[in-house]
Amino acid sequence: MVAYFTEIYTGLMSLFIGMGITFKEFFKPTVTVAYPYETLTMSSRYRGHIELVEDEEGNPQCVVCGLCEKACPSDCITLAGEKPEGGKKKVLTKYMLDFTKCSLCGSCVESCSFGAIDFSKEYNLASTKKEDFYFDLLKRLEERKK
Amino acid sequence: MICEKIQLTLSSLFPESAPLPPEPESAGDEKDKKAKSPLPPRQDGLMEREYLVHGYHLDAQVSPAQLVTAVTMLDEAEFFIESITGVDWIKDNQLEVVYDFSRYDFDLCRVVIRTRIDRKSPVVPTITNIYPGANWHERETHDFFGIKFAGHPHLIPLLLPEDADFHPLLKDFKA
Amino acid sequence: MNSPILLQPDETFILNVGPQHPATHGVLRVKMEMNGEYIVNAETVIGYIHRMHEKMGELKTYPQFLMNLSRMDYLGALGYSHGHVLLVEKASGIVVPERAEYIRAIMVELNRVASHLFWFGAFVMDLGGFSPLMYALQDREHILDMLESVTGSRLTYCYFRFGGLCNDVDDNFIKAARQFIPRMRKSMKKYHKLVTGNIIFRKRLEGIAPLSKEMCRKYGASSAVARGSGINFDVRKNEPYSVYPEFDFDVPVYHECDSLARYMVRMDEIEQSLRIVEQGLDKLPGGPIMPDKKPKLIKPPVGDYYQAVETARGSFGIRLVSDGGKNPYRLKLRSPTYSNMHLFDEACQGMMIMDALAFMGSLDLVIPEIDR
Amino acid sequence: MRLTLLNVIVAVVLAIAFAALNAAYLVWAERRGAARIQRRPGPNINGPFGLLQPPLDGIKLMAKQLTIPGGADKIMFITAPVLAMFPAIMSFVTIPFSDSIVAKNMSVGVLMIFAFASMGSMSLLFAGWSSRNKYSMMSSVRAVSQAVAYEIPMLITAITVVMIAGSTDLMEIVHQQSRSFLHWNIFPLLGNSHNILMPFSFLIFFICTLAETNRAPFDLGEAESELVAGFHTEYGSMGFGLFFMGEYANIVIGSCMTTILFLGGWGCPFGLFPGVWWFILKLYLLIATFIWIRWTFPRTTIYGLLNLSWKILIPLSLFNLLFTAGLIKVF
Repeated sequence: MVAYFTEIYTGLMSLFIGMGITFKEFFKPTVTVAYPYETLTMSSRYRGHIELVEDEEGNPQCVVCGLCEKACPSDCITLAGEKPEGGKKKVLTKYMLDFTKCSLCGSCVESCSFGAIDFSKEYNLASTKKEDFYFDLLKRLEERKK
Repeated sequence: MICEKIQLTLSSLFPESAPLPPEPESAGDEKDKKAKSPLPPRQDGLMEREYLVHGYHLDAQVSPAQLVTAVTMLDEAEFFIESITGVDWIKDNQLEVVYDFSRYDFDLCRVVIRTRIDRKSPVVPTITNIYPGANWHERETHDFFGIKFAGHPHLIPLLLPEDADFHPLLKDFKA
Repeated sequence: MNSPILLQPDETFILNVGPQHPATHGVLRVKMEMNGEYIVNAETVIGYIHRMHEKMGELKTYPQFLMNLSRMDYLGALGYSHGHVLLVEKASGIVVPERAEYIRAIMVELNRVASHLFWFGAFVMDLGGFSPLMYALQDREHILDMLESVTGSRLTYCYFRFGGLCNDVDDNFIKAARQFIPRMRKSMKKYHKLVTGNIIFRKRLEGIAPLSKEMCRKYGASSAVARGSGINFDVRKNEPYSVYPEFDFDVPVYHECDSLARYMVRMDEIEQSLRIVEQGLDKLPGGPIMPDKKPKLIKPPVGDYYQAVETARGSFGIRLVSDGGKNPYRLKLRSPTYSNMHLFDEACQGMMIMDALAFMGSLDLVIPEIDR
Repeated sequence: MRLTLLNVIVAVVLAIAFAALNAAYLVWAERRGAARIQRRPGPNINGPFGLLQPPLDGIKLMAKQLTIPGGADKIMFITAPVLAMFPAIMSFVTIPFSDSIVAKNMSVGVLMIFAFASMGSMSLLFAGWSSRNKYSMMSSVRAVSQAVAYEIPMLITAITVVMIAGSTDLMEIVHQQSRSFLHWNIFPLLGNSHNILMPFSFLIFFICTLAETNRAPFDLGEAESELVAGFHTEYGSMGFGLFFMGEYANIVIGSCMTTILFLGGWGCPFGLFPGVWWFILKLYLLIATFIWIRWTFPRTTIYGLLNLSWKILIPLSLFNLLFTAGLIKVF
């Protein structure tokens, strides 16, 4: 009989303690960010899709060695380059990123010994079309230059 | 302690042969030579392994007929089943079933039981009646390698679709 | 509840729980043969999110497979990566700098706390309480912020490398982690008051779904499922790897064998993980995070290697059969919840459906990790 | 007040309007309250403070197609949501909000409200049974056993109050408590009974109200993590909307009853600003508690629920009934 009433008592008390906690939480400020009205800045190491890095003159630093292409686990990267007449170094003519397959592992960035690619901070990537995720990074670079 | 004990018990399965010498560890320069002349398939027998290198202590290759006996020995010594998997040795025309066992207590001893079967008719006895937990592992191995576990109560595809008739982890599988 | 009921086989019906069901946390399906509210028989059907990671492991080179491990278990991703890098380092004899190992341990433990927090919230939500999930997610968010500041991603990290890490931690991280620990401890007190002490919660879990030691052994259960059944088994203690022997922490073991014991184990584990993080931050040595000498191409010598690690969900084993090439010959991933989930079919017989689903929650399932 | 046709129509229209408005804005309140408890903002986009959310939700629900699952019992399937709403609205007719605001006061008001309240479980049974869905069926079976279990202690507690007041007339019950707030039935010392157990009676009645209205932690009929959505799994469109509104209307009725039976109706403490707002204030405080409880506790089990009723609530309320009867005899 005593156990019966103790259980009722302790049970009720535990319920009131729980309600006390939610009551306190009720008056605390909200912690959420009202996306898309407010946005947070991404941390400096945030890994978005890759982006070509330009040198001082605004040309891609890429030397078309193709290491990133090989390092990629999912074959997202296709690049091509050609030697301009009279030039010593290869010049990048095409750099395609198939972002539909990319899993943002960063193998490409690590494999690059010339610092020619880097992660972007872009995360607002939503589209209803698959084609929107085939990025022409060279074109993006030129657009950025403007 | 338990390792020696179980080694003794397991070695009773191989009365005629002395314990195999540990496989020569391939050093860097030997590697190329080995790749050219593949070793013959491993013979049945018990082997002690360097734990720090391989991650387990005992490695026993038994014949499919001995499998249930060997697993019963481990069950009696209170080992728990870690996993079952297969390896396709296509060059030897053999399939290998690998059983991992370990212990809950601090008497660390990892035991690997393997058995090799012909690729054409891959049948091994089931151990589900000893370890009910082997059920899914065996089904999974059946999915991936097509190895039949004789006496398994419910050998239908588990991870693959219900109507799957392919075995993706076989080396000659082409998607 | 567990009273023997007269089972009339001709009066049962099949209830299909899943693949889309709120309690199955993903695409798990359980075919339950029911007699009223009681389960007569259950058959778990998995494989709805099977991705054949093992074949991918065979087709990709060692470094290319790194990121797959974090896709296995999206809540405790770093633990799985840890197993993978340890295995390949062991096989190919790469020595990891001490600092890297410490950072790995800190990260894995933080990730474990995050995973347990999510489990805690989801588990209470399975039982019908929604607010604890939100509180747990708030705390988890701090961990994810910290991990993001170091690794660059919030969920599917690709942080560990063979031989070390891809990024070093900075002072901001250390400061944030130090601030986080007392905050988390305060939150734990709140959770215990709000949830653990709650009579409804206790009544739902006490004595439900007892799992005997023998059953755990026969199924190869690990993590809280084993430790809630009185088995003192934690790979970090039983089979020390990495720098875990340097840390002073306990393995919580409960002998009640019921769902509440499994819950208590995980809640206590959060505290133990915090202790490890604390000690790791104190002891964190300086030095490089990648070894000076590292083979350019990872080609482990011919052989058969096994590595077990304690992830948030239990003993994760990874077996590598190498033929000396740049791809693994065979890569087997032994996922802990695969074994834990397997228990469910047998253990839930005779249970009521709501207890069975609470029991399922206490197993801490992550379906992609079962299906691989 | 003479009962004329016009009176009845006005009363019913007002009752429907009150119930619908309450249902709509209680959803908003619940969502906002839950969000605050969980430290989120809640619906705040549509209109100021998200106040336009409920009408927009209503429009969305009405615009949807009402689907009837194949093989379902059509008549029962369509009747069920109506049955969920109908008794709640009927109950409003006899609830006295103040001295003058009552559609039709009846001398058997308590009985009428409980009679209508027990019809609520009929709608759950109809919905679950006719949906041809195993989850719905299990849910309806649960709902009925729950209703049976909780109506008993609820009625016993109500009878205790009726004994103290000596009347089943809701007006009369409130008048009995109207002298000062120490005369309210929840407070033991003054008033008719001097019964020190009345706070427990209040608690029992409150718990039973929670269970009767299928609110958390007793929302076993809905049990979204087990039975998907329980009895209304197969309902979409306004069918679901009616169930939703019915649930909130029932909460309002339950809180009204608690206010009238235990908290002195529109009676005010210390004679401050007497009027209908006291009733409204008490009513919404109780509803806030409903919401607060829902977002704090996990759900009980079906056997835990039945154990609570048969092993704790029924014996205690029976004891209280006898105790009160003794006290009334003595004083």
